[in-house]
Amino acid sequence: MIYFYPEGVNLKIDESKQIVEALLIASPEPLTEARFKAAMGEVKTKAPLKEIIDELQTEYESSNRSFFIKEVAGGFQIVTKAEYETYIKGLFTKSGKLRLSQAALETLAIVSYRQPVTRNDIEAIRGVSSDSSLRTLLDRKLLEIRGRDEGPGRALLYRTSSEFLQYFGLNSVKDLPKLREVEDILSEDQEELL
Amino acid sequence: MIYFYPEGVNLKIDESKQIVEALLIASPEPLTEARFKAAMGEVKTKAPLKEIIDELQTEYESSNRSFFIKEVAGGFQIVTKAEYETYIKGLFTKSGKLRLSQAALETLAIVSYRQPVTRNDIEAIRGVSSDSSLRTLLDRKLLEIRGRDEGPGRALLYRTSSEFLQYFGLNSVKDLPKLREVEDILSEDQEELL
Amino acid sequence: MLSRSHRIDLEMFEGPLDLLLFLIKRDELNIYDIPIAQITKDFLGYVELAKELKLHSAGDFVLMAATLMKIKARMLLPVEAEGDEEVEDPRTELMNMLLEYKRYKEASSAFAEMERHERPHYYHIPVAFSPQQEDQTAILEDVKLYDIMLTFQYLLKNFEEPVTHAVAVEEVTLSEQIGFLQGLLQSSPKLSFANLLERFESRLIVVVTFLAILEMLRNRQVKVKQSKLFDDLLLSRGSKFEN
Repeated sequence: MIYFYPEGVNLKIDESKQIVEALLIASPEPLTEARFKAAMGEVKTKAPLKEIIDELQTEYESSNRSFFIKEVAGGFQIVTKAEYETYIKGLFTKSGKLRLSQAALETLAIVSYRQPVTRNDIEAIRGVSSDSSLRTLLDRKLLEIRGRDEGPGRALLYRTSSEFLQYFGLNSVKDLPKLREVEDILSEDQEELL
Repeated sequence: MIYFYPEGVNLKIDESKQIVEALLIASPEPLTEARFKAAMGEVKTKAPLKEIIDELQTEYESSNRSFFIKEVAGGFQIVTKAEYETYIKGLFTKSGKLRLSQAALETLAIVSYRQPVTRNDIEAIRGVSSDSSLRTLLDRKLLEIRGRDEGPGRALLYRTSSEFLQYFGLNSVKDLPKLREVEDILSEDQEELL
Repeated sequence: MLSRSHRIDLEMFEGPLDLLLFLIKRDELNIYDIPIAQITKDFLGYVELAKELKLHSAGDFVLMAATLMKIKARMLLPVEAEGDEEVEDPRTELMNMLLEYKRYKEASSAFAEMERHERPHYYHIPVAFSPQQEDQTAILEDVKLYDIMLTFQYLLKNFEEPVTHAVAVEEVTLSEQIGFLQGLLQSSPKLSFANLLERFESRLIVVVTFLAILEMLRNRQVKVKQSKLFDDLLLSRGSKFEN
């Protein structure tokens, strides 16, 4: 399809579209709108960023590219389509994409809904020492240390990182599945018993 | 343009082209022909790798993509076109994200935990000259010079800046994780209660 | 004693709460009205196993066993209804812990699902994303406080005298606690386990004491009696009791 724009405008959109694409290709992490703006400086985009991204997205689809633009961690990043996993896996050694253990997943769940939390908070809920899962999660940068508790022990506080959002394909912690209420769990349990 | 291939062949070329593209997008380093082959395993490409790459290249050019496939000593990689360099630079200098070399990180770690310190103190621990890392850290405003040592040389004293605290979400230097806490998280064989 | 299949189970549990949830589900128990005596008995078998298997979390299992014993003992005490005050069921706290843990355990399977969904996608990471690297060494992607800690620790290990590790102060040892129990049994022939636990503030001492009892049981230095349902454990001198 061909659209007819007044010439100047057309060029502008095209130029900013290419810049946006170049920034996406050059960035090692999701780019927020603010970072796009900061990098583009003088260049005024005639269309909102979201529209430009959509346009790129459509082009990738129609030309059968094996990647697309994903909205993640409050920004945009280029990711490969799922069907190429088998081949891509071959590029990485085993440690590339290790699945998280149940212990690590539980620890992450607690941190993500309760953050910021101390190690004690986590262990009180899990009922089991959580040192090694905390370590794994810090090593994988899914958690980060952020300041200290106000309380007497001044314990270190943990919270989820932007790598966490990326790992689970979330745009923000607000997109986490809702934690079930205790009452719901209880009433379900009671029903099962009957 | 439409080419007429015997159906099977056409499909094969198309499939391997997409796989090659996915591999290029996902790889954090240049890909040699050998690594392409290893990753693709069963998939037999009907055309030599170089031809597939050329085809991708042509597609990128004709659809005005802002990137291309570059052949470097070690293999192939996707890079942005030169004209977007100004914007990409802006991405890294104005991003507010911290990116340091190992040398700078080591220097920063020593100053954080041992402040105030002189350059000599730092070099005694690192065992190598630390001039350029100190300069980088001062440039990025992570460190600042505050006064002089009492000793005979009256050497400059380095400490972390308030930007440093802000970046890591700390109220004061006292809130840095203590070494003992680090050991707690890091100890592989945690003291068993048994 | 527990069968082989139990052994395999135990390593699958994430800890004592996970195990308790399993027992409750398996036996179709009501979480509002947990039969403490029954569940404690089952649980203790697993604690023995956890120790045998030298599970990392064995200490946490022992601690939970002690908690269960405490609840059990408290349920024996006559309820002193003071005025209109509602007396709290000793099991309430445990129930709340179980439910709270269950929420996050459920959430963790949602996380596993998201992980599974995202796994096949690979983020594009540019080969050389920094225009000019300041020196030849690798640029770290995104520095976290944790990196600073690790780096400093690494430097200390490599460039200084070996750091003397701050060993946590051992409050009490197993043999000390065995001696302590022996002393108590010398002076009084019967000891209530629940009363014993009330004496201790620290988690470590409770755990060690419990282990001491298990150890003494094995060496037949003590006998443990329990008159069935809702009963406290009563310790008395065993056949090999050393004076």
